Amino acid sequence: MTLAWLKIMAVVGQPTWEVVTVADRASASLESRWYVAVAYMIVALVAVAAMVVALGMGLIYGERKIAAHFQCRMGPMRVGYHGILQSVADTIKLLLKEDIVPARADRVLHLLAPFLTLVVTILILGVIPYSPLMQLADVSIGVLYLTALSGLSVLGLLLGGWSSNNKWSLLGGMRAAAQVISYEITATLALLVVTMFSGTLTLSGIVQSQAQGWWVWRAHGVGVLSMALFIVAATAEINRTPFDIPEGESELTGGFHTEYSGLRFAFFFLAEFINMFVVSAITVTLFLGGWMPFRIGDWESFNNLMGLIPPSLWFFGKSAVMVFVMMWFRWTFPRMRVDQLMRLEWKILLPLGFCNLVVAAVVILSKWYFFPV
Amino acid sequence: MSVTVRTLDELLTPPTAADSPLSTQEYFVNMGPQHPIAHGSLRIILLLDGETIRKVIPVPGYVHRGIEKMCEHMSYRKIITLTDRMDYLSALMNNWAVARTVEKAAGIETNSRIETIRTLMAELQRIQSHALWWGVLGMDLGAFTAFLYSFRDREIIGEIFEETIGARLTMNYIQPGGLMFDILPDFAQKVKKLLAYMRPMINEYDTLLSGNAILQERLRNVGILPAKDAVALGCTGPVVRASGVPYDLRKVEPYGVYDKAEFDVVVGTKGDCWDRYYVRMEEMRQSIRIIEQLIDNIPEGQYMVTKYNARLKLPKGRFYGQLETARGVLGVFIYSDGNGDTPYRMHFRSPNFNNLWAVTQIAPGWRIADYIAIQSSLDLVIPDIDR
Amino acid sequence: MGIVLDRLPGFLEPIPGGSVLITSIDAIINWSRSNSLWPLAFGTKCCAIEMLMATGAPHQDLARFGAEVARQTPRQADLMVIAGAIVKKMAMRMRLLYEQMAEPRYVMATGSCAISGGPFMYHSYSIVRGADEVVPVDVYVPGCPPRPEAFFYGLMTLQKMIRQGETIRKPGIRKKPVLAALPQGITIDDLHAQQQEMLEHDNMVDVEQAAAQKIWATRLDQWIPKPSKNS
Amino acid sequence: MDTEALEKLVMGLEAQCRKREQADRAAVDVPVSALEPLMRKLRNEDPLSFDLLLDHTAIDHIHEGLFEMVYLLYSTRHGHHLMVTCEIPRMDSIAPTLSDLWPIAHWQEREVFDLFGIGYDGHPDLRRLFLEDGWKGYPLRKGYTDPDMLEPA
Repeated sequence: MTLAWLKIMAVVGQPTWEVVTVADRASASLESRWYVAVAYMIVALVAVAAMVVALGMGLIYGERKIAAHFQCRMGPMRVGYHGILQSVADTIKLLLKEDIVPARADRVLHLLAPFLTLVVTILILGVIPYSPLMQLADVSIGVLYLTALSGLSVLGLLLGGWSSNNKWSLLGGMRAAAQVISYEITATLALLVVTMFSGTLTLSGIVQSQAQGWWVWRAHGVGVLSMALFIVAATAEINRTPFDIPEGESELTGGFHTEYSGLRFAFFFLAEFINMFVVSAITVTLFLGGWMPFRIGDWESFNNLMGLIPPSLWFFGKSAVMVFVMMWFRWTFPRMRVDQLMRLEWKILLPLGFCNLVVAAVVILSKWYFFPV
Repeated sequence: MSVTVRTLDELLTPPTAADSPLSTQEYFVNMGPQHPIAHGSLRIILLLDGETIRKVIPVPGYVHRGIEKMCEHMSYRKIITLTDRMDYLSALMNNWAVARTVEKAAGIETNSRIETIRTLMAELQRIQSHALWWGVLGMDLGAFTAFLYSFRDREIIGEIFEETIGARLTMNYIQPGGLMFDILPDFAQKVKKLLAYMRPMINEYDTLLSGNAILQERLRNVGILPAKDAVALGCTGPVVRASGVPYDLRKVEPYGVYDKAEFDVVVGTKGDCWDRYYVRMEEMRQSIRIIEQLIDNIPEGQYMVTKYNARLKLPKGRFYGQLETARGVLGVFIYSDGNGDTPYRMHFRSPNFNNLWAVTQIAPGWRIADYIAIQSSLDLVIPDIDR
Repeated sequence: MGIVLDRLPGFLEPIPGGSVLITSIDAIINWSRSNSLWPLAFGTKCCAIEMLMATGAPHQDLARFGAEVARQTPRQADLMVIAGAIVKKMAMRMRLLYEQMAEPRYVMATGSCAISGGPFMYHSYSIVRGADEVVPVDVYVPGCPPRPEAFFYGLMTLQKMIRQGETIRKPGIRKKPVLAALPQGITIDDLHAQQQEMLEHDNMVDVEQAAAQKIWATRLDQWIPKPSKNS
Repeated sequence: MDTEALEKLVMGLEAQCRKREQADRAAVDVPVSALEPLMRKLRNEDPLSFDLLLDHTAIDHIHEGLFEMVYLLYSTRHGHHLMVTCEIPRMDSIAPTLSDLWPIAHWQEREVFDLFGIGYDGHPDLRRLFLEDGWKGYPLRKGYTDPDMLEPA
């Protein structure tokens, strides 16, 4: 099986993106050699696990350094060169902390909660198209799969909050439930707009549909508004400032993960950062053209030049920009109050989402967007 | 005349189960001695119904070292060191309050150089204290960056204090009868450089936090304290001025050289958290105005009128002196029995002690997140409550 | 002792020639523990401003040591910085907080109030003279309030103690608590002894006269000529 | 209004109150029975209208065997100060509460009760303020001895 990538490089000009996922290769080789399929599965699992750990450490280190430079200080410097090994030290220390389960806590749910949040994140990581060749599985109901899973993550917070037998964490859990469930509607509406434009639910199909241009500027006003709606709703869904009321430090002393210590707290901590990457990856896939290089209509030489940069670099570059924007939010905005948060969702974002949906339908039917198909 | 003495545990008996199946049961929550909102050790017990507060029971005393008992064994010069540890964010003004009361009682006359330097130092400390309040308010409401910016500016003022006084926090600088050290020759030039740096910084504070829609929503008409209640609740300082009462000792009973400097008292209208926020931000600018007018012509003269270890003989009687610290009126009540320089009884009217009680009247009806905004807008320093 | 350690295979037990393996694992674990000390935000008095806030400020950045993640809950903190005086009413709650912290936990008593009651040593009915009467203290940082640089010196001393002292098999063992800012020779026991002796036998009020007899006083006089009376 | 005129006006309100010497401001002394009505007049009468109870504390005269309670009043409208003192015997020291006149008195009276042991009749919530509920004795009394208090002399 020659690498699709070489074939693409041979053809200069308008490269045709032929998407081959690990799942396709595994199923293709299933009949003749079953062990090759198993090998593909193991490679996929190891890849996701390594990605979670590497991304987690990288993002934690990145957040601490970026936050430090936002605040005119230096951030971790003494652990390794410029503090690079800081997350390694944190992780090993968290591994070896004493593991405390509160006395009258509901033991099973208390132990289950951190894994639930992390499992949901890993499931979403498996679907995202990093590049035409690096996609683990192209689920036919891609966008529906994403919204369903992001709804599941609230269970972990709720279980964690309720089961640690602590008033503060109960309050944190309740707030998390209210917030994540209500902000899912706006996120789903924003995703619906893109599926209407691209016509398919599969994520690679959506990325392919942005060959002429990314949805954010190709669908002019509607695209920009739905991207804005999605960023706000997604930040609320992963509990990052200005929506971090479930674990508002200064109010609830620790919110739902007050009673967690050591490795279990590390899972919550890791899940929060991987969620940040997941949300920016989804934004990039749907609005900023995934691994599709930046192209302007018929400027041949410009498009060829852009085509030279490998697609995975495009993807990770764009999501790095989105992650930076989320960190920027965290270190500038204060925290909202619970009822203001609810009012913002139900009275402002929801009507905006519905109007946006209707306008998108009109724009699509009358083909008022750039390069209508 | 019968007196019933109750204990805290009687108060904390959990209320009976909810009367109707639908209504939720109220429960007690401990914003205990170790809580991010209590910058120190103040325990606040909230009776909550869901997230709305029904009752607030403040329980101070976790930093009560019995300063007033210690004052009965120490001479006035030693008491000055204790006052630094009460409201450590306006340590100089605490020293000045005790020094001023003792000087008035003992009849010591200080010259204009001492008074000018005292006023300058007090105003510098007021800017430093309000800057810390602003940073901590930002941190409590979630904008952690504000905390770092405020400390970056506090350090610069701290350097000026360190050069002239030798200490960053517990100053022990203003003694009855003058000052411990004279100011350095380049003091005025350094302060001018600081003011040139600080004035745009306060505008930067505004752009970072004040203009933020989320902060405005969190602070506007939250925790309203009407003017009549503010005075009845004994609140003083920015808290009462935010409710519209122009009660500022620097104008009402001018001391030091405040009558020479021309500045205006910042008064709020509604008395909500936003007014308390706005009043303190404006007070920082007024303090800069005061310092600018005084910094150029610091009169010459001795910096210490009496000798250091001269015994201060106070006549028999009750003396009460007060001045405006960054948080309100600090009063020093001395009853001396006339022999020796240790007071028979010394009592501090602490501004935070009286401002704290307003929380029990403002907070019921609001939510936990509002309680955070209310308490950090009151700008409490806990060791000043417990003494 | 942590999920990982409970299930680690037996090679940590003393096997012949296994010392190199053990010490290398010790080194990594101690390195990671010393470089990620998350302080518990527990300040009672004015030291809180200097120790917890000013050290985290841009000028003296605690984040350089990886310790700026100040956890509010004792569960996730592993360094308890006692910043300020401990009062009888607070002592029991401080002990409770110490018990709630997860095991490899360290305590730093910063400020003379936390070391020995500080300015409130005499005539105060409600002060606890020294936090080491309530919780086992690892490092003392004297000063009232100590400068942020003194706090960093204490932190680095604690990091050195962690790197040298602790073995994962016997977590309880630690180096003797050392007074961060004093020269190597003097340890806390000498200070306690001197303090006890001064309280019980000498029981003196005239501090200058008492100071003049102390050994370090004589050395100071040689270096710094006594200022003339009327300067 | 200077101190003499103020004292004359206040003494006109209450028959039993006398001038308090040795004070640096207008000061009036009044027996316990007449304390509450005088305070009510001081707060509500128009020419005086002392609406701010600045401070309330007590002095323990152990030799004369009595507590002296000190109230410092201030009027934000007219800007004058007044000190009202009232002596009660040390043994059964009970005083009327002023918490319905000035709500802050509720809080200041609890502090004086906690440190002096003066009970307040009619106080809505008389509890110890700073010290633990089970603390024996009242620290600010002159004769108070505590095993933990280190006395250098």
